[in-house]
Amino acid sequence: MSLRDTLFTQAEQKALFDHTFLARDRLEEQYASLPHQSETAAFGMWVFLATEVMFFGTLFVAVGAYWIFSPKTIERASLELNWVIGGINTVVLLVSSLMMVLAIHAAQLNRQREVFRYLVLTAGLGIAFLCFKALEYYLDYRENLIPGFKFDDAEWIARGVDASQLGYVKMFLFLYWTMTGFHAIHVTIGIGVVVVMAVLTRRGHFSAEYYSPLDVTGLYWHFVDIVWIFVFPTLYLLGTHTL
Amino acid sequence: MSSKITPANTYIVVLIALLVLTVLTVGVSFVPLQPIGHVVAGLSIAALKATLVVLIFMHALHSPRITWCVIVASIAWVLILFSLTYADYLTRGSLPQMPGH
Amino acid sequence: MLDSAKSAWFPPEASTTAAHVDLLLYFLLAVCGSVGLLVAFLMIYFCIRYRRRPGAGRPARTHASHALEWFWTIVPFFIFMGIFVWGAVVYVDAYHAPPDSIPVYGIGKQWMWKFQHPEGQREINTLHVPLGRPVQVLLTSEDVIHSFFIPAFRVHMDVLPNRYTSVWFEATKPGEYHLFCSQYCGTNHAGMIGTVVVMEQADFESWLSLHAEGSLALEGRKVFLKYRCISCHSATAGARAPVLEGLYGNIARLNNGRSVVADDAYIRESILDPGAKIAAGWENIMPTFRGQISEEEIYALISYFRSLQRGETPRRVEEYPPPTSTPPINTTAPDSSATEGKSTAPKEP
Amino acid sequence: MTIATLPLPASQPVEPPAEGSNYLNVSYGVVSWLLTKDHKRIAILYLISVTAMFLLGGLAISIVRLHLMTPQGTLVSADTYNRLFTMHGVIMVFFFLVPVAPAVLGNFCLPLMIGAKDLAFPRINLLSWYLYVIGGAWTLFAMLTEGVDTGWTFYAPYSSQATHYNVVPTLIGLVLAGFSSLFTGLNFIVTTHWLRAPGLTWFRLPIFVWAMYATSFISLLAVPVLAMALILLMLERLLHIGIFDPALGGDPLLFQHLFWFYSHPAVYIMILPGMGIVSEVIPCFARKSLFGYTFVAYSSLAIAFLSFLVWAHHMFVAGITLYAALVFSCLSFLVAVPSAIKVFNWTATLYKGSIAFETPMLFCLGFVALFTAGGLTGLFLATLGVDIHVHDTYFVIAHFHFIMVGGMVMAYMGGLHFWWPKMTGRMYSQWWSRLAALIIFVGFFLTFLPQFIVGYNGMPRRYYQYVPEFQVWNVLSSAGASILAVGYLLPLGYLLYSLRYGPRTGSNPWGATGLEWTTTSPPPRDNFAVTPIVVRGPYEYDTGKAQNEP
Repeated sequence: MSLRDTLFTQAEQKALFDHTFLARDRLEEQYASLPHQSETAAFGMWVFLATEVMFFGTLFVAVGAYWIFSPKTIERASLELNWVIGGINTVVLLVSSLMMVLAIHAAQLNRQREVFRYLVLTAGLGIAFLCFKALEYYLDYRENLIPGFKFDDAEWIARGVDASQLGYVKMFLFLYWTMTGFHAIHVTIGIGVVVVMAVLTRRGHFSAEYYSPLDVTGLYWHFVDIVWIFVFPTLYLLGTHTL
Repeated sequence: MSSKITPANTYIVVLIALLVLTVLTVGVSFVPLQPIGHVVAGLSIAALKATLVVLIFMHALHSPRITWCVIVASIAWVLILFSLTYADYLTRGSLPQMPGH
Repeated sequence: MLDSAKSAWFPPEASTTAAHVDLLLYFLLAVCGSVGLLVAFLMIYFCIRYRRRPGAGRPARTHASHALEWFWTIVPFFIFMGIFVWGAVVYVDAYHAPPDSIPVYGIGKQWMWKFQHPEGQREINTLHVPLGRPVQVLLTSEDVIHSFFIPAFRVHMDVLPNRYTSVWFEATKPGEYHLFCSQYCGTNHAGMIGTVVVMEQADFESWLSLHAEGSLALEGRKVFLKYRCISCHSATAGARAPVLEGLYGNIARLNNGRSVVADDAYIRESILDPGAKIAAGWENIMPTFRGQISEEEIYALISYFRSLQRGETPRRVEEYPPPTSTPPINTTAPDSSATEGKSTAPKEP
Repeated sequence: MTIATLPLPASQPVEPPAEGSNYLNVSYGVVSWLLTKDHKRIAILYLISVTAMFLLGGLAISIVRLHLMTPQGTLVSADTYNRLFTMHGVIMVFFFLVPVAPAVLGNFCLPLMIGAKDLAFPRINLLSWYLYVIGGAWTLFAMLTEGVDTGWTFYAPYSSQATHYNVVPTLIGLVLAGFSSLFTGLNFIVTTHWLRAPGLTWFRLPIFVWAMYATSFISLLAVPVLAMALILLMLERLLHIGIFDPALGGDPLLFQHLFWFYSHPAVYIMILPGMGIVSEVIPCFARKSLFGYTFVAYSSLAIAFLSFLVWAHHMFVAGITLYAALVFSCLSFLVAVPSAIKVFNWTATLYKGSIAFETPMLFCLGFVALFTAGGLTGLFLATLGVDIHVHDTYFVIAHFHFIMVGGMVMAYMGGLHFWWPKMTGRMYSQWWSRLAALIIFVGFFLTFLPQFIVGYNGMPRRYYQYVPEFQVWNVLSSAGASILAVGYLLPLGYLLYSLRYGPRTGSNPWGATGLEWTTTSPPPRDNFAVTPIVVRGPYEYDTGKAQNEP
């Protein structure tokens, strides 16, 4: 018996839950109908994603600017990133996107158990992504790829980077951390929302007529995937790899 | 929310295409190219993948026209940010900083 | 008493650029003033003529005419494009220093201006310039962004750390003028002001020779020896780096097949970021001098390379004492003399 | 939409069923305000917080102007002066000018104007206010403990390395405030698209709604870039690794590019709502339909679009290349065209009207005059050849104060006086309010005209001391500022007085068209008892068929 169950009765829990931010199963007063509300919500998410495009776009502009200044150095720095884990993570996120879209597909067909299962898979793959990311960060730490904390100028000079160009290496790595860091934050938020959606599904909040929160969550999840689709070549694949 | 339901098989086919493109983009990174070649190849394949995700997974194909406007606007504005910032960077050093130039 | 106190309405017009800027300003004042007055007049006239009178009925509808709308869309557009072109012409002119400009080397730091003249004069917060000769001030900063602003000359340029920017002007009136820092740079930003002294040519010449200990180029030669540049950039056979004679202002070919003009920024970059652009036919073996060499010393080196002609590279014996006489300074554009030197002397400092 | 079930026609004012119940008295208590989802109450919350910020920013600049009475500047120390003008700039730009019109007037009027019961996402609307308040608290904390001395532009590397003041908390506050305006914009865009009343087609929308739409559009696409730039700056300052400081190998111009990518469009975030307000008020008091409605509507969108293409005109002498400067100057002139269209159309609206000089009209006529002056001087700055002289001088200060204070604050005042009876159900003193409009207009000219002259004479901005020949203009400017201060304090008095003692007004004191005037004053919680159906354009003043003529 969990702490929550000792504190609140089932009815109280239900009442509390219905007042939470995400439990919007009712029609709000400003809308004419449920489809109207759903379409508006989806449009709102699209507009929000447009702002996210600009948010991440800024980081890509910065990478591009320094690539223009010193393409060879940035290329050399890119080769040191762990493209294998980056590639695995690309696959993980793509598959999780499929799971998400299958969850919505199931919702459209009113197969609530399937919805739940696919949402759990989505969240699970998201967590797998974060685990791989953590592993990659750990390896980066071991390989002295953290400018300002664990970074060895001599190593890079030995790799053929001119001492005067080390600034570009550090800036590229700084942008790598910022970019993947912000992306990981987005994934974490996404996992949280997907888990909430799974719980709501379990509680029978959705139907074939109304699954707008699922739809909106899906848009967000796919967007996070798209960001990674661009992050991957921009950070990991700038140079010529050799086996 | 689209009223039209896409068959689940479509999604699986799209995923396979996305995975193939991922393998392709990694493969290209083993081909010795100029720096610009890697950038162009990587970003083109990424754009292709993103298009698939937006159109099929995000149901943009069956979305109202106004959603398309949002998509186009966000792409256009990122391009504005890029092109006009690089209008400065790409022309750096093109004029010598000395008398007579 | 400063000259600029003469008129409270307009600053003194003391350079050739100032005349161009002011002419453009008068034009803009005339155009914008008449449009502004027209709008103001119409608004006041309408407000009086069509004020609400007691018992008046509802006004009749005025149908907007598309022709009128297009008229006041397209006419301003063409006027604006005209202003743009004129402004661009003035700007481009202010951007390109004439070939015979005298170089002055300026450094901004919190919160002072430092200047070096090719003849060796150094000044702080004062800048002496001759009348009627174009002067190009090369600018860089030792800390944050500053901005070099002489209102009487209508010139203005941000001064950036780790980079060169430049302004040029030709003074037309002797006198003393303000030099301001106009980009906020910290506590004493408002105190980072100086004086520009415009002197007659003869006075300027005598001022130049007044306190100078030796030319900037000579000092650059000392720097060149001090940092052992000569051990690689020597004129002997088997040198490990290109000889730098006749380099300044000419085309330098690079090992990536491109070529650049060897200007001030290129020389500075080659000292601090030697790997960025490597002269054709040479290896990238030069260490960076970032953090070791000061901006003043780089200026001295630039001045030295500017004056360095064929056969003037010191001998490689490092104990060889520098000559006591000042090497000749080539203040005109080093163009025709170096055509043959160019092919044999691509550079890498 | 449930069009078929609604009674036709709905052009008559519909009284709510429970007489006297409105959004103000529907519930009481602090919690009912702090947890409200009602867009009208959130607008009032914004009104209070924005006014507080305005007074703080005004206080800072009062000390600055007092200090500048003498060339030696002995009132406060150099560091204090630098922190004061930064406080003025940061607060006025990010916590007053950007949110004021959308968050106060837009929040209140937009749903009313389009016949909606609320915004699309009321919770996100409340979240916006909380973000604003928390962001404001961070910034005030930074300002009131050590202060910040970077200027509101935060140029690297000064802000990232050199200064030893409280930059990071300020930046956190600004990022939060940025997201506040982003979410407001998101709400407005979605609401305008999806919650319009039946029959309210795009070309029946009031220009204020068009302006809000364009403003929101800019917020949405520009704020994220600023947020990311400021976050990168913050990281650089905290970790001493980053991408802007030349000492680390970075390019300080990259920060300027990203900063102005937001901050130039932000100028239009500030001024577009003002243009919208004026387009409401002038037709109402001239009893004419707005001249060239479609041109004015499209010009709002054109401004929103073009405002993104011109940012580097703030950087003509910052070290961008000649080519970039030419491109940006040319584009900068383009954005002047739609602004000119608007001015000409407002003037033409007066033609053959029946003009009454009520307070909102006085403010808005003042707006047109000052905005025209500000806009025309903007041409000087877009002109490359003149900008190389006046860049970063008081000429620039005067120019953008003409646009933002002369333009936006005048328009905001006009809008506040126009909709005050709707918001509170009370009317303020006409005599005092007209006096305030006059004082602000005169005080404004006296404050900022001398700054054009002293700017062209070469006085740089952000100088705590200056050369003696500039003194006469600075004294004039400071004198004008004291008049301006009186003008801004007056409304605080008579508007607050009107809350208790002002006469009650009917639903439509100005005889205005527009859906917001068809409901009671103050409006009921759900805005309209019955969803209105729109059958006409927004400004049918002159055809005898106004939607709601008393």
